[in-house]
Parts: sequence; structure tokens; C-alpha cells
Amino acid sequence: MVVSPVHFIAVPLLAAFLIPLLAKVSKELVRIVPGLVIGYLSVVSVILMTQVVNTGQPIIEVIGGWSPPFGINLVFSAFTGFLVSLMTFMAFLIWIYSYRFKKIDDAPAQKYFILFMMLVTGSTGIVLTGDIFNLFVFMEITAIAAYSLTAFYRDRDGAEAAFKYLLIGSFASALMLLAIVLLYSQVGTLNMAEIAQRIHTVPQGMKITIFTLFVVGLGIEAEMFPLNGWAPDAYSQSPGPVGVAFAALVVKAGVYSLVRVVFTMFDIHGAYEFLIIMGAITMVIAEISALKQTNLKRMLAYSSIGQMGFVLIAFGIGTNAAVFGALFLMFNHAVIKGLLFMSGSYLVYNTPSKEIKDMAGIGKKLPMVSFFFALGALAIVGLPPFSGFWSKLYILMAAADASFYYLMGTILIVSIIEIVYYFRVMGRLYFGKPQNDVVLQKPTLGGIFAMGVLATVIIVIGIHPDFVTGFIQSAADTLLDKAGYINNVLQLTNL
Amino acid sequence: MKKLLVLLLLAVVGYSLITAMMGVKFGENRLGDPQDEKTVSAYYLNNTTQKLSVSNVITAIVVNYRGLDTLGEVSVLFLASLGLGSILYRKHKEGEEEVAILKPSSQLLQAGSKLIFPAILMLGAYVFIHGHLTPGGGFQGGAIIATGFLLMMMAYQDYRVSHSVLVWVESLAGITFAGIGMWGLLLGNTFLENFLPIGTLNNLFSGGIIPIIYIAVGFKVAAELTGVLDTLLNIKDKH
Amino acid sequence: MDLDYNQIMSIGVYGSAIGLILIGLYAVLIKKHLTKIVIGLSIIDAGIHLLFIAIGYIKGGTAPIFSPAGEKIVANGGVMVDPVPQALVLTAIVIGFAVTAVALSLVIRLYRHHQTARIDQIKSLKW
Amino acid sequence: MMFEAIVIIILAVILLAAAVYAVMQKDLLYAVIATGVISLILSVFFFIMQAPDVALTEAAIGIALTTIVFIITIRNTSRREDEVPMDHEPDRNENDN
Repeated sequence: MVVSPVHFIAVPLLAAFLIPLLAKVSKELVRIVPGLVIGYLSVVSVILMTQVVNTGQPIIEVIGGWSPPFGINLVFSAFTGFLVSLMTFMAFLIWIYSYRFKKIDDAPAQKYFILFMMLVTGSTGIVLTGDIFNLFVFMEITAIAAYSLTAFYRDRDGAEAAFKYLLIGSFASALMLLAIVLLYSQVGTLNMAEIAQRIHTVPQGMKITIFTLFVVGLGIEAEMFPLNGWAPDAYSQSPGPVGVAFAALVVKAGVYSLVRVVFTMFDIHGAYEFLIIMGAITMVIAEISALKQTNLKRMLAYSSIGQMGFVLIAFGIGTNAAVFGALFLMFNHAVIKGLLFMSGSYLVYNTPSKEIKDMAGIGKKLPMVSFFFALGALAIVGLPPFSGFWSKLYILMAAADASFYYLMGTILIVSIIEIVYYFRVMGRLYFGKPQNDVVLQKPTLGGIFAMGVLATVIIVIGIHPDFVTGFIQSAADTLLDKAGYINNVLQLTNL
Repeated sequence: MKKLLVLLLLAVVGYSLITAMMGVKFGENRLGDPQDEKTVSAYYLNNTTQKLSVSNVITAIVVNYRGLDTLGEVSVLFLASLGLGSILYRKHKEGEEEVAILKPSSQLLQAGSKLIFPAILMLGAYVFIHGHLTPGGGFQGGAIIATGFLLMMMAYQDYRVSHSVLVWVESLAGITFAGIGMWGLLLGNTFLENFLPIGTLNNLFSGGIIPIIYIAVGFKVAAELTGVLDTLLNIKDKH
Repeated sequence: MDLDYNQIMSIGVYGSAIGLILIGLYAVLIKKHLTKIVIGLSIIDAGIHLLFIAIGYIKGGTAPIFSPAGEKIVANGGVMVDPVPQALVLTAIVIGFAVTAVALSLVIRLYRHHQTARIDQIKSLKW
Repeated sequence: MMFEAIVIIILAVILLAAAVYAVMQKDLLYAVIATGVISLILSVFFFIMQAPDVALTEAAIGIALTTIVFIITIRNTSRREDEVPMDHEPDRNENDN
């Protein structure tokens, strides 16, 4: 046994406890070690992922030698493994991007990198764990790291955004805890597979109460309407790399847990329709708000919320093809939004007012960054030959197959809105007249590298989507195979 | 208007909670027969004494059956003390006169604290060392020790807990916890699996790795909570 | 109407737990002072913890500790209360403290910046 | 048995009264003390319901540490919910950064 899923939790925690001691040796180690850890984890995720795909069996890791449901177990299946690989890959790029990020130097870097590493640990933990209370604990780890990172800069309204986030986030975790309490009183277990097995014994009224509490609590993390008030502020006031991490890790973990509750744990009729309706409302309202924004990062944040609404719609359709499209869109959203936030941060740093209208002509001052931003914008609105095209196409096709024609109309109209506001920014970047040619902050080497990798991924997947569709297809199959999940986890009990 | 909406919301929440709790009878035995182990709790109550030789079932659950939760919980505290430092951090400016936020305390408190302080530390240590035998454990003991330091900080304005000692204690305790877990994995078993002899029930040296982990948790929690209090108490007002 | 022991206990315990949750919720939604909002959050938490322990309680049960005394009770046919909620509440209390500490440090920082801790005075907190 | 029930009812009344007081009181210091009382009664509840471990935790963390953290915050911010200045508060003319 060389690598196992528990490394995703144990290694970063060990490193986090070690870093304060390493800081006494060298300040540089504080920056390097989190990167090494995250890099190691992405290697582990690739190894485990190939193992899972080759054998076709998920890896169930038992903690403390107690087989589920008596102990906590981690599940590294094609579905969770896909998300974890995506998260660690994005986290590694974010680390490269922020390694020499100028503004981190003036505040204590030690804290930034440990907090970032714990954010990654919390998000991967949420995805891996097979125990509902353990999910709550990891959610709190993610949340506290996220609050502290949002308030990291002192020259912005970070504390306001962080408090707003904390208020909504604590509310969410309180609801989630309440849901766990009620659920425990009914089924007497915390293991998700066993809950799924016993959920049919719960009286209908109680089931709906618990389900509502879960959906509201987790919907906050997943940026579902109307509980996403925290997102625009948190995205725009936090340091640039942290915004990327929110889009690529935290929200993904939130969507994952929502999907796990709806697809695996509960068997409520109408839950899927509920997801579609909430997703559609979220998408429409967020995209219209994005159109109205004058601040670039807020615009990106609303666009991110809109995309999450789109993901919820696709999950709500519930067919295999739609789930496939949703997972593909999650992948694309992480990669493309990552690129947009990374390049957008540099655009914002070179525009003291942070307003879109003042970004005129930056395309000539910062050709590289503007190119990446334009590439990301073209990809996210779903133009061929970029990767965003494929996910949108698959979801539309799935909607057509399930004959949700009104949904297709909504998605197409929303896409036009998206095109309008992204092209407006691009028009400013390339066809505006620059006010001066002072470059306030050039992108660092690491930044260009990270953005270059993401741009390459977008183009390569766009031309040749087969590189990932195999993984995504098996992930979608795994998610929809509820009986398989229950069996795989609980068969260990009888050994 | 807003108030009305909120009251409406509260009524809805209250109603659904009350109806939900109607179905959960107070004091009812939901564990089922311990012998057929239908629920997780019945299994714990039935097997803890034989398999782990720990008298306090809650300790067994917190440290071993659900050890990952506790590792997460310890890191939440770690993150909170880290986050507090990052949120309240500010550059020291030249010529800034600093005034502590606590007022000088009376002679009585000062003399009394000195007397009580070692006793509190002893109580805290007792609580976490006997975590597997009696009620209490790492969290309770750590919190008790932190209140001891709090008493000293309140009594003596210039009382400082050395920052580097806190960092050392915190890191070493954390490494012990995660390291014991990893050691179980390296021995070919699973993470956090017990690899020490479990001893006999109700002895101090029983329960395998459980007391060791709980002592590490005790030190870590004490250091973390003291660190939080230290950070908060040393926010200076400029005069 | 005569109430038996179980009814009194369930009204007393469940009632105070739900009451705490509702009162805390009211404070979070209505109050304007940041510290008051954090107080509300901790009251909600307290209510949920009480509810959880109440769910694990079994009438006539003893604490789940196999000390010599506890063993004697079990040997004589006594029951022990459910240990799982207690372990989870232990975790939840500590996490709640961590969140409260972070929240209050944010309140301190906001006060330093704006000279006020009222939500209606801080422009960027309105929504 | 009945004695226990009576104690629970009395405590529950005090608990809810303390919670209402904590929410309604304009002087935050008193409100915080009331939350301390809530924690104290909660700890007794836990003890009655055979959860000594939780009672100990609530006593150490809920009563002592949470209260002190709140008090430190109030010392560093405003003491009144409506922010009418109190005469003993130090004047503040700092600006951050």
C-alpha cells in the first residue's frame, strides 16, 4: 500500500502542523512546502484515478480499522476521484500562480499558504468522505479558511465581505447540523450509504423537513439562489488567487455535496424538478445581474453563479447524458473561470478604479493577460472550438432528449446575455483608447505559466474532447449508480 | 415590514421543527437491542470494552471510531488561531503608544491567581490524562488549562505566554496526532488504527493509542486556545 | 389535563431547544449590531446542541462510561444513553467556539475601520 | 423522577428568559453575561441528561472562553447596541492602516 485516499487529508494536515516549525528554519519553505504537498496530492489523485478506471472498482478507505458504518470511510470512486483530481490540479496551478504574487509579500505569507492548503484539504475532504458529520467538519475547515482568506487584504473591504460570508456560512452550517440531528434521530446512523439504505423508513413529512434543511444549508455553499449574497463580495474583495480557489474548489465541493444528498441519500419525488427550477432562477437572475455590473470581478462572480445554476439544471434533468454534461461543465467551469479570474486579477490591478469602463486599451499594455482573458471569455460563452462549447452542447442535447424545450430556450437566451457582457469587456480591452501606458503590475512568471497551462487545456479539450470524456462518462455512471455505492461501502461490513 | 416577514419565517421554522419533534419521543430507546447491533451506537456500547478496553465510550468514539472528525476539529481550532492572527494583523507603526485593554487588577486577584494557577493546570492535565477512564478528555482538559492562562493574563497585565513555546507545543502535538495515524497506515493497517496493546479495562495504561492521542489533543487544544486568547488580549488601543 | 413525566420532559427540553433556535434566529435576522448577531449565532448553536443531546437521551439510562459503577448498572439490566450524539456535540461545541472567535475578530477589525459595529452604518455590508 | 422534571421546567424557563434578555438587552455586556447564563444552564441540562463529557466541555468552553472572547470584543468595540457613547469608553481617533 503505497498511496491511499487518506493521504489527501493526512499529508496536508501533517504539513500544516509542521510549517510553523519550518518557518523558524527558512521563510521560503513556508511557500514551497504547501506547493509540494498539493503537487504530491495531484500525483496521488492521478495514480488512484488510473487504478479506479482500470479496475472499475472504487477504492473504499477505512479509517481506524472500523469498517463502515462503524468508522468513517473515504470513497475514491470514478466520480469523487474525478472531482478530486480536478481540484488538486487547479490548486497546484493556483499555488504556482500565487507563489510570487506581489501583494502577498506585505502580509504574513506563512498564514496565506497554510490557509490556502487547508482550503484545499477541506474541499477534497468534503468530496472524499462517506460520512455526513465528517462532511460537516470538513465544511467548517473550508469555511474558516475561506473567511480568513477573504479578509486577507487590509486595503479592501475584505472584512465586510468576510463577515457577510461568515454570517451566511454559519447559518448554513447551523441548518446542516440541524438536518444531521433530525436525520440521526430517524435512521440512527451517519454513514451516507447506510442512510441511503434506510431513508425509506423515514416518515414523509420528516423526510421533507430534513431534505429542505440540507438543500438550504448546502445551497449556500453551492451559490444557489437566493442564498448567494456572499459570493460577489467574497470574490471581489478576496485576493486574486483566492477568487480562483472559490470558483474551482469551494463551489465545486458545495455542488458535490448537494448532488450527493439529492442523488444518493434521499429518494424524494420532485427533488429533481426542484433542482431544475432553482437552477433556472439562479441562472437567469445571476446573468442579468452580471450584465448590470460595472466592476470586473463582481461581473465574473455573477457569471460564476450563473454557471452554477446551469450545472444545477443539468443535474436536475437527471438523465445519464445530462449528468455527463453537468460534470463536463463543472470541469470547464473550474478551468475557464480559473483562467478568467487569474487574468482578470491582473487587469484589475492595472486599473486602480477596478471598473470595466476604465480598462480601455489594456489589450495593448498587457497583451498576454488580455489574450488569456479573451480566450477564457470566448470559451465560457460556449463558442467552438473551445472546451466550453462541448459542455453546453451536451447539456442542450440532453435537455432535448428529455424534451425540456422551454429549458433549452432559457439556456440559449441566457447564453446571449453572457455573450453581450463578455464581449463588452473584450471590446473595452482591445478597442478602447488607453488613458496612459503605465503598467502597474506585470504578471509574474508563475502567473503566465499557470494561465498558459489552463489556456492549453481549454484549446486541447476543445479540439479533442475525448481526452476527458471517458473519465467524465465513468464519473457520471458512478454517480447515478446508487445501489452500487451502497453495496461498495457496506460490503466491507460483512467481511 | 421586515419584522413581519421574519416573524412569519420564524413561525414556519418553529412549526416544522415542532411537528418534526412530535415524531421523536423523548427518552425513548432508539438503540434497539444491543445484542443484534442494529445501530452504530449499540455496536459501540457492546464492543468498546472488549475491543479497545476503554471505559469511556465517548472517548473511544471521539478518538478512535470517529478519529478523523477529531483530527478535523483540531485543525479547525488551529485554523481559527491562524485566521485570527491573519485577520487582526497590522503593521506596527513608529511612535505608537500602546495601552493594554485590561485594567490593572487588585492585589487580591494577583495573589490568588498565583495560588490557583498550578492547581488549574493540574486539574486540566488530570482531565485529559484520564480521558479514557472518566468523563473529560483532551478538549475539556485543554480548555481548562487555557482558562488557567487566561486567569494569569487577567491578573498580570504584562503576563505573556511565549509565542514560540505555543508554536512548538501546538506543532509537536499536531504532528504526534497525525503521525500516529500515519504510523498505523505504514504498518500496513489503516489510518489511525490502534497498533499498541490495549491493556486491561479501567487501568491508566489501557486503550492503546487512545490516551496518547487524547493527551496530544489536550496539549494542542490548550496551546491553540491560549494562542487565541493571547492574540485577542494583545490587540492594542492607540491612545 | 395531567401530564406524565415524559411529556413534561419533552416540553421542557425540546421546547427550550426549539425556543433557543428561534430566539437566536430572530437576533440574527433583526438585530443591527454585529456583536448581537454573533450572540444570536451562538444561541442557535446552543439550541441545536441541546436538541441533539436530548435525542440521544434514554429514560433511566446512565452515562456511557464503563467505570466499575457503570458496569454494575448495565449488569443489572440498566441501559446506557446513546453515546454518538454526545461525541458529535463535543465536536460541534469546539467548532462553534472557533467560528465565534473568527467572527468576533472580524467584528473588531470592522470596528477599527469604520468606527462603528452597526450593520446599517457600514455601507458595504448592506444588501 | 418527578423532581427531575420540575428542575428541568424551572431551568427551561430561566434558559428562555436569559435568551430573550440576551437578545433584547441594549447593553451588550449584560447580553453577553446572559449568554454565559444560557451556557451554564445548558451545561446542567447536559449533566441531567447523562452527558458529563459534554457538560464539562460546555462549562469550560461555553461559559468561560466564549464569554471572555465576547467581553474582549466589547472592550474593543462599542458597548451599547445603539452605540450611544458611554462615559468611560476611551476616545478613539485611530484610523486603520
